[in-house]
Amino acid sequence: MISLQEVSKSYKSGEGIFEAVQSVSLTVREGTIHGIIGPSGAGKSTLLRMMNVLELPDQGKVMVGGKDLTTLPEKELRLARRSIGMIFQQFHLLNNRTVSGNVSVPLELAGIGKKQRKERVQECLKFVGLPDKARQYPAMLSGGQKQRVAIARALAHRPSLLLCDEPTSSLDPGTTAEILDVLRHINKTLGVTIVIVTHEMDVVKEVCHAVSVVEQGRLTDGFELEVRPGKSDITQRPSYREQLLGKAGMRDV
Amino acid sequence: MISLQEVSKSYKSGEGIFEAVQSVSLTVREGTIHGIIGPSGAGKSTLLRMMNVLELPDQGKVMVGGKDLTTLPEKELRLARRSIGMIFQQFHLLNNRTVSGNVSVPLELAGIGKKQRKERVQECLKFVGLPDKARQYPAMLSGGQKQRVAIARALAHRPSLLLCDEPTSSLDPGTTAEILDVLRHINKTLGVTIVIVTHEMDVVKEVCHAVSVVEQGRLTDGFELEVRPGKSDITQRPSYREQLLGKAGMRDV
Amino acid sequence: MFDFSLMLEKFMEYRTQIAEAVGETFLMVGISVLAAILLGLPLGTMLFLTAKGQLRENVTWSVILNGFVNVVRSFPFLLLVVFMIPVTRFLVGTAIGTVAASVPLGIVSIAIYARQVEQSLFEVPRGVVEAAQSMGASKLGIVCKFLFVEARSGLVLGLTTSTISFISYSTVMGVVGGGGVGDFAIRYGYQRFETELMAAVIILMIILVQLVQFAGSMISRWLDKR
Amino acid sequence: MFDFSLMLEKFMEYRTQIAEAVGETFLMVGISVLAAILLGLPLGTMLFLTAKGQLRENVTWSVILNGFVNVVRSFPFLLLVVFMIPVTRFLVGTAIGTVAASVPLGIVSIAIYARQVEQSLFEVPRGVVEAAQSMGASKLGIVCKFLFVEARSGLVLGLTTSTISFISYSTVMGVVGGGGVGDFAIRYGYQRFETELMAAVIILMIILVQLVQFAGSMISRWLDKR
Amino acid sequence: QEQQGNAPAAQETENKEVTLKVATLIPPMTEMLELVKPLLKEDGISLELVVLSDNIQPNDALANKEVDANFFQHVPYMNQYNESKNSELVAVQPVYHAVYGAYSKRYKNMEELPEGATIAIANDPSNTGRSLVMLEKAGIIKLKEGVGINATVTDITENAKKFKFEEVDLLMLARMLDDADLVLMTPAYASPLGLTPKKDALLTETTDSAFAITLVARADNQDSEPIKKLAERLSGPEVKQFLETKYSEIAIPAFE
Ligand SMILES: Nc1ncnc2c1ncn2[C@@H]1O[C@H](COP(=O)(O)OP(=O)(O)OP(=O)(O)O)[C@@H](O)[C@H]1O
Ligand SMILES: Nc1ncnc2c1ncn2[C@@H]1O[C@H](COP(=O)(O)OP(=O)(O)OP(=O)(O)O)[C@@H](O)[C@H]1O
Ligand SMILES: [Mg+2]
Ligand SMILES: [Mg+2]
Repeated sequence: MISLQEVSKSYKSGEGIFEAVQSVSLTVREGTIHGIIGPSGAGKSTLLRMMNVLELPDQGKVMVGGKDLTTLPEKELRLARRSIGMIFQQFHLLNNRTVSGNVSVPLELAGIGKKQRKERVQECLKFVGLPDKARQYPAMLSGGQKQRVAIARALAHRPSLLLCDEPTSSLDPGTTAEILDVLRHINKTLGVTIVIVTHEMDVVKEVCHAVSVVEQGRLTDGFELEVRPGKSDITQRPSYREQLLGKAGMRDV
Repeated sequence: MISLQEVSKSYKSGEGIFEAVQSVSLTVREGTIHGIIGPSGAGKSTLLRMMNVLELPDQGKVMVGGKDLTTLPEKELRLARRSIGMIFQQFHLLNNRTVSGNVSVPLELAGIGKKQRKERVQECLKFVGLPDKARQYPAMLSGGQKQRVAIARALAHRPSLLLCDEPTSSLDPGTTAEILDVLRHINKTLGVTIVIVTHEMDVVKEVCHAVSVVEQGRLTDGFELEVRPGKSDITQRPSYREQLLGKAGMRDV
Repeated sequence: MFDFSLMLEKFMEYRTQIAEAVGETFLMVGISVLAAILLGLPLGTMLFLTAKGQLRENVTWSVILNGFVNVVRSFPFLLLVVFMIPVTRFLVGTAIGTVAASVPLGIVSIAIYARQVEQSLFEVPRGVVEAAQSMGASKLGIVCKFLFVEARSGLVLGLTTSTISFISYSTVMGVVGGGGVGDFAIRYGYQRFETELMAAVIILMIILVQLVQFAGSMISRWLDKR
Repeated sequence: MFDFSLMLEKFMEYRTQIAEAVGETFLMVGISVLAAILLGLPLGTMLFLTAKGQLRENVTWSVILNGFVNVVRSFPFLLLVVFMIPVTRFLVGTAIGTVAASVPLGIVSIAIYARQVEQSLFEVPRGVVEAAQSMGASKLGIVCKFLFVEARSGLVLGLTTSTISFISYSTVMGVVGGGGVGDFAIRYGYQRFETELMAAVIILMIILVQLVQFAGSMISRWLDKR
Repeated sequence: QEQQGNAPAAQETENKEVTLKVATLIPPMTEMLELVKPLLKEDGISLELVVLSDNIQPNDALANKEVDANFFQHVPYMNQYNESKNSELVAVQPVYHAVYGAYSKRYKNMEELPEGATIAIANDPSNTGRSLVMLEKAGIIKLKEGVGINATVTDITENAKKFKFEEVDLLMLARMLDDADLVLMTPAYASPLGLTPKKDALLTETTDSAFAITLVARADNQDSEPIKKLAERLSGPEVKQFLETKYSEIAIPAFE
């Protein structure tokens, strides 16, 4: 599905050139969930943003679905991007649109009719557990709720490739598990390829088929993981107390 | 140190009133690290923001260091806030100031001389592992780096109380461990009281002396935790591969 | 300072002329606001898009469009009115009267509002544009569905400030017989030394400007959900 | 359309007068820019701070300050100049000449820039103010160390646009003998039908405005690190 | 009227030279003042022109003693001002007649003007009045009894051919020839278009007109030496010669 070939990216700043990504080659197989992990500032986000050429690499090729996005004419690039969903690390929601307005945007761009749009928006908001916040504005949401709106927005137009930059960083374990279930579900039933940048090892263990490790702008490791049995049973999640103390609680405060 | 007494907060929105925090009473003992956990949208951030009355509760008292902040005159409130550091969930950095400029702001407000300021800024940036980004602007930083600048800024003026809203949400396990070490260190040696909102159970297990659980705007549980032995040995952290696969790796990709 | 009953008396005495002048002002300013929205908004958007580091960075167009705006704004307004007489005559058939006066006024309005638009768009966070691009939005889509949405409160405030400028500019349209409240105040009040009448008319203008500003601020605040 | 060599010739013929006019324009616009920064900036900041939902929300002051700005902007500029003659005479000892002309121009400048400042401050994200408050910053600290820092590129762009407005307003200061380039163009070029001279002077004004806009845009872009 | 730091009228300088400030508007007035400047120098008077671009301010400035005299208006206009502002401006010396004329691009004489034709006149009170009075004298319209120079368009009582009046700025009149059927203006504005009252006007003012452009001062300084000198120079042979050579068609000396 995706094949980065020797991509590099450097930034000029006052004190010289900073090489954020240095000739990384990476393949994401169609239909898999691929994790990208590594320390803070390693270049994970930069790498992910190259996969839909939001960040144009200084050199190297970005092959997605057989096309080199770096050389694609603008119009075709736009079309290609329509089938790629993206969840940004900082969400990038539209503050002047309601939650449902935000989720609806990619559908409007795809020219989908009002009624269908409304249905799909509701559906996506249900996926992320926010159907009751549909008419709120982002400023009224908690951090995790904003993140979930961003997820719903990325799912709305049924992309065939989903790029997620730390999609569960603001979510508690319970909500994280729910979101991961959604991702696993669309991956399994619809064959959506998913790339997840994350620093939560549990997330990687839970859903990823393969992992790439990025450190200081270089790809330092890459391996496959055993696929998990499937849907985790949310109803049986231990309580916070149990998670922290085991079955037997301690002194109360 | 902190004692919230029956605080409540509700928001008016188009569809009626939303009760974000409902008569929560909570005590944070001086010199402890106190965790606040709970699902997304539970009211954790709102609760934390009440502790320096950035969010004025609709009712209830906010006692910090023996004073009720809700009734303090503006000038005294300002002084009280000077000894409270805060790390925001969305960082709230100044985009038009460099990294060191950001960390320096609370020192400037406290009227500290230029030379001392410079030293302290360098020191704080070292704490969070960003000494080489001092002259960059926030827009040039990765998500985790921004978060670490926010942490450095909150530490700069040596607060006696530190309010942290998911301070490690964008950090990888290694960096998280480092930051937690810093927090543990200032807690132990300087006696700084720390409140941490988080959804990472590992963070709670690692540093918290006590935990409050918030769900749907209510305090649903609260308990103490056994204190950990201390500084984790970072140099011996397992590699990403080991964390995910155990000592023996699997097929490479 | 002023005798209010005398002011009222004068006002009543001249009420038909004042009503006519108010109508002229509304016509001139109305046309200008329309021109600002229909042409100033796109022009300002183009100024923004073609600027350095923006979506459609293009030095040539940037220079041309900036040039146009700067040239219009450089002209002493009176001379612009004169320079434009042939254009005005071509467009509306005559160079005298309220409608004719609206032509140069409209041109200035376009230039003034375009700058405000440009400035408001510069305030939109970059992330918004990135989100738009990641969804494969066309340039037009980015502008309409993202930039305008996020900048809307600024766009409205800018239009408010601009409209008040248009009212201010319209007061000198007496030179080509444009009329209007400001011209009325100058001609009847100032030149004929009817101080009370002038004061009354100026109070009318103050009310008008207050209303515009108040409405603009309200709408802007209401549109701002950030 | 124009004969450039003739223009140049005329320009050279009148160069001392033109130089003098340029000096007058610089003086008037310079004083206005100074007034805008020294008084318009604080006024605009107060407009922002006292507005609904802001840091120093205060209906009374908000109404008073908005009232002042709106009243100044409501006056047909010519009448403002006339109205202010006693004030001008009190401040600078005379009501005629370039320095005297700077007084009403300065007042209008303050009002115009205040609105731009208000608008720019509205664009600063709320989180910035929250961060400032959490650090126990005083109101003045919030304004100087946070709001102005984050709004600075907008403040500069606003000052640029305003300065060009001041240049434009200065062209009518001939009424009280203010002189300046615009007045020169009107007087010599328009009234005496020295079309080439007028064109030459207008080109001078265009260059001046272009320079102001270019410098303003550059500085603004350079200050913008978002 | 309160005076604050007001420059005293004719100021004595060190070398006994007197500065005389005179407010004025446009050529040929400015040119005539420039012409007498060196002449006054010989009399020990330094003439300073204060060029304004509005026809109230020169009188305001004179009344407020910011200038010592002005030179831009005719006596009826001055009287209008005095009446309204209770000031004591006085005519010192009439200098030249500028004969108002009615010009047209489309028609050769008044009879050709069709019904409903547009007539452009100046929009400032004195010139509006002057234009209307001129039309009344020519029998084209009738005005309300006794309004005279104060006439406005609303004072027209009879308008047989239903002419439409458009009031535009003085400065705009010349440009209105293309738009209006008839334009009434002074020679100062007509001459740049190559139009002179004698040759081209369909209608002119009667020459005994009271509208001679006059040097005006205040009651308190009209008899001062410098003002007298200025009046003398403005009605001197140099000015006469200047008018006759450069403005023969449009400005007729109003002195012997
Ligand atoms: N201005 C507001 N208007 C309306 N509702 C609000 C507003 N601010 C917060 N809320 C609501 O209050 C609730 C609590 O928000 P809060 O930010 O405290 O959650 P949180 O526990 O920090 O969640 P997260 O872990 O996702 O950050 C949310 O459901 C949110 O929608
Ligand atoms: N515009 C820029 N100018 C200069 N340096 C930049 C710029 N953008 C990114 N960088 C640098 O590139 C490096 C990689 O950034 P990136 O955002 O890809 O990191 P990351 O792996 O996503 O980190 P995190 O986990 O903290 O989000 C960082 O060190 C950052 O400072
Ligand atoms: Mg990142
Ligand atoms: Mg939160």
